[in-house]
Amino acid sequence: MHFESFEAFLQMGKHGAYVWSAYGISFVLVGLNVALAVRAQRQAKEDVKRFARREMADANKS
Amino acid sequence: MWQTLTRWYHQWGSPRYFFQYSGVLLPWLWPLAVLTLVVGVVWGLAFAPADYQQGNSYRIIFIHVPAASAALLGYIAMGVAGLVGLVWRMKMADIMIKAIAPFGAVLAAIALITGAIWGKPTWGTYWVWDARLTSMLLMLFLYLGVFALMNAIPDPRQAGRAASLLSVVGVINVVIVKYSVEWWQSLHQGSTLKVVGESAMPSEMLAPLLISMLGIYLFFACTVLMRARTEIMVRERKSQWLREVLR
Amino acid sequence: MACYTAAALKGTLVTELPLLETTDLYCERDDRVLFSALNWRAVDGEIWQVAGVNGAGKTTLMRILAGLHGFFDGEVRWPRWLAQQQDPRQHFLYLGHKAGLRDELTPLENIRWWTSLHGDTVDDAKIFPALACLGLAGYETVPCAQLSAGQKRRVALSLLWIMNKVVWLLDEPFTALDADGVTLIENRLREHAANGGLVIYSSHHRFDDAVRHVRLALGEVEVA
Amino acid sequence: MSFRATLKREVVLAWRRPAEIINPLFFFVMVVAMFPLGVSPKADLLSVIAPGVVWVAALLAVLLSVEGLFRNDFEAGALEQMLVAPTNLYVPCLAKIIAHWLLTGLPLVLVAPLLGYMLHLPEQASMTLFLGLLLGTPTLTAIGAIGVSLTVGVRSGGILLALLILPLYVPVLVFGAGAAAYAANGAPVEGLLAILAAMLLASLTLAPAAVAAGLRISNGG
Repeated sequence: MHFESFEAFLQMGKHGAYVWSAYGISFVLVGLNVALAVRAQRQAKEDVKRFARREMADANKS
Repeated sequence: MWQTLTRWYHQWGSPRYFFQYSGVLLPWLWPLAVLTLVVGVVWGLAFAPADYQQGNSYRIIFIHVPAASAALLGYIAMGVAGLVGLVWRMKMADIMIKAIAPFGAVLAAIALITGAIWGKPTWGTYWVWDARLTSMLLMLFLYLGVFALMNAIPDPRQAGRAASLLSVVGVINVVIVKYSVEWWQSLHQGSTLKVVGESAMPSEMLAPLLISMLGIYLFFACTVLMRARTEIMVRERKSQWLREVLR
Repeated sequence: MACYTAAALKGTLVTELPLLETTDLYCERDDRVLFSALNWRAVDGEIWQVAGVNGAGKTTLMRILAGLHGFFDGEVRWPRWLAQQQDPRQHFLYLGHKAGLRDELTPLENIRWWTSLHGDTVDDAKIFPALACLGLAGYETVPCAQLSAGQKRRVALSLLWIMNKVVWLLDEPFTALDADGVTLIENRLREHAANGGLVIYSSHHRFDDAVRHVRLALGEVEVA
Repeated sequence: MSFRATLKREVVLAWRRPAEIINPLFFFVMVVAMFPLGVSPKADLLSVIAPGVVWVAALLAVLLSVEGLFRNDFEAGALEQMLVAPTNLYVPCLAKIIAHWLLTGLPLVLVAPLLGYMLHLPEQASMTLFLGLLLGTPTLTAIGAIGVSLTVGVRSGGILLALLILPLYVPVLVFGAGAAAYAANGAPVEGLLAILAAMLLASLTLAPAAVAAGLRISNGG
């Protein structure tokens, strides 16, 4: 471990703000992106199922 | 060798095969990607030695360089997918472009933002018209261009093909843009302080960098596979095989 | 259903081959199936009408035949030219939904440009009688902006007299035409079919019982 | 054959609608005239930014004028005739690009030295500015035509076109304005003009193929 203590690790010798803000923003952006992708996937899966149900309903009706 | 390649090409070219096998692959790939990325970043942040010139601010490199190289690789991959899509009219190629573009744009934005933040302690200002930052900015614009075109065209297949052509044209230009920006920089400022020469890095810094790069590539691959599956579900939602697989 | 591929065609006499053959043609547009399993074979000397309610996909089918629209499943093949390794588009004459005239140009300039696209130089000696036959004598050098919709359609249709192409793909040829304009075009279509041409037109108007039709009814297809 | 006919047709079309030639020219002059008002009228400052200002203005003028390249043909249905024709689509596309440059790009190039003079551009640089634009504007038209072929069917084409094409204009701008700046300092510019010429040849040979593919795609192909 390069730093003596956890505080030193956070401070990173007066560069802490820059390092952590850079990583923070990157993490937020990546997280947002993955979350959107997961939501889109779930939505698409719902669509397929809904479409199948609707088709089943039409089939029984006719 | 050539048979396996063409067999692979035809297998992975069909949405159905792609969907099933990516389904098998993803549960393994996600933990591996996250693990590699975390190891690389934590190693770089906590255990790598400080830089004698810049102190600890150089640690941003462990996210800046991987993001920048992944964004570039993503764009080149889109160009290749575009070419395949146009020349052999392969369905999966358009889907891949739609899958790569979002995360590629995010990575380009990350590279830009982290580069700017890193510039503050090093050069004293957030934005310097440095060759690498400028070409990353243009890379972001190229990504946004592909995005804007895909959303502007209603029909998904036509949008996919238009994006393919734009990616191919864009890839040819990305190389020219890079060199012209490099030359432009030497015209106006002479060579600025090289932020950190990759090759000149001591091994304790290079190791975490390579691992976090691998982590970002794996992470990129996972999101691409996931988005491609989503796009397949959208396009093939009426097909029978999809219902069996999802039941 | 014999499926024609270049290899299989080696033996057969070229003239016996059909001009057009589609094998289970399927097309959908924003989630609606326009037509599916369309198996259609057309030989020379026939007139085909593509019929169907509005939005049934008539124009899309015409554009698929002309090679403009590429998003469909199934096969569209022109076996005769496939056997002779020719580009079928050399034998097409396609008139689209819109007249295709630029208003700033005169009929003469428009026609000259169209014919140049097909590579054959057509001298005025062929253009003027065609326009005269369509009742456009004297309008040859008037900018199309000053022509009525019917006259513009006639300028476009003048290609039927000027160009000699085997396959005619006409999308709604009778729109904006008056009564004698319609009969004029009907006779021309019959004449073309009589000497071995193939006419495929999309319209609600069926002018002859000898005309065969492809009816698109929101998914189902009837070929008679 | 269709090359000459398309070229002649474009010239006649432009002759019948002179606005298409004059508007980009007015736009070009007006944009350049904005800079002394916006920045400062002092000669020493203006002469430094002159090459860049003239080039950016020319670039925007070409971008705006190229937008209408296929729009009228698309709306009239004439574009379909081009797509259906058996002759290779490459040829009419090349003809349209060249005709469009002759009608809108060339006037810009002829006016540029005058505008350079207005911005106190040093004397020895105006010839390089002229040559640079002479080599650069056709490249800009060709690259712009690729973007237009993709957005011809789209309603909000203008802004979208700029978003697609401006990043691709950067190399031409960098070397063009760079050449004029070099010349202003008396440095040799042959190398830079050679690069511009190379870009011109590359874009004139490759762009029509991309434009043809783009037109087929945006017409449902």
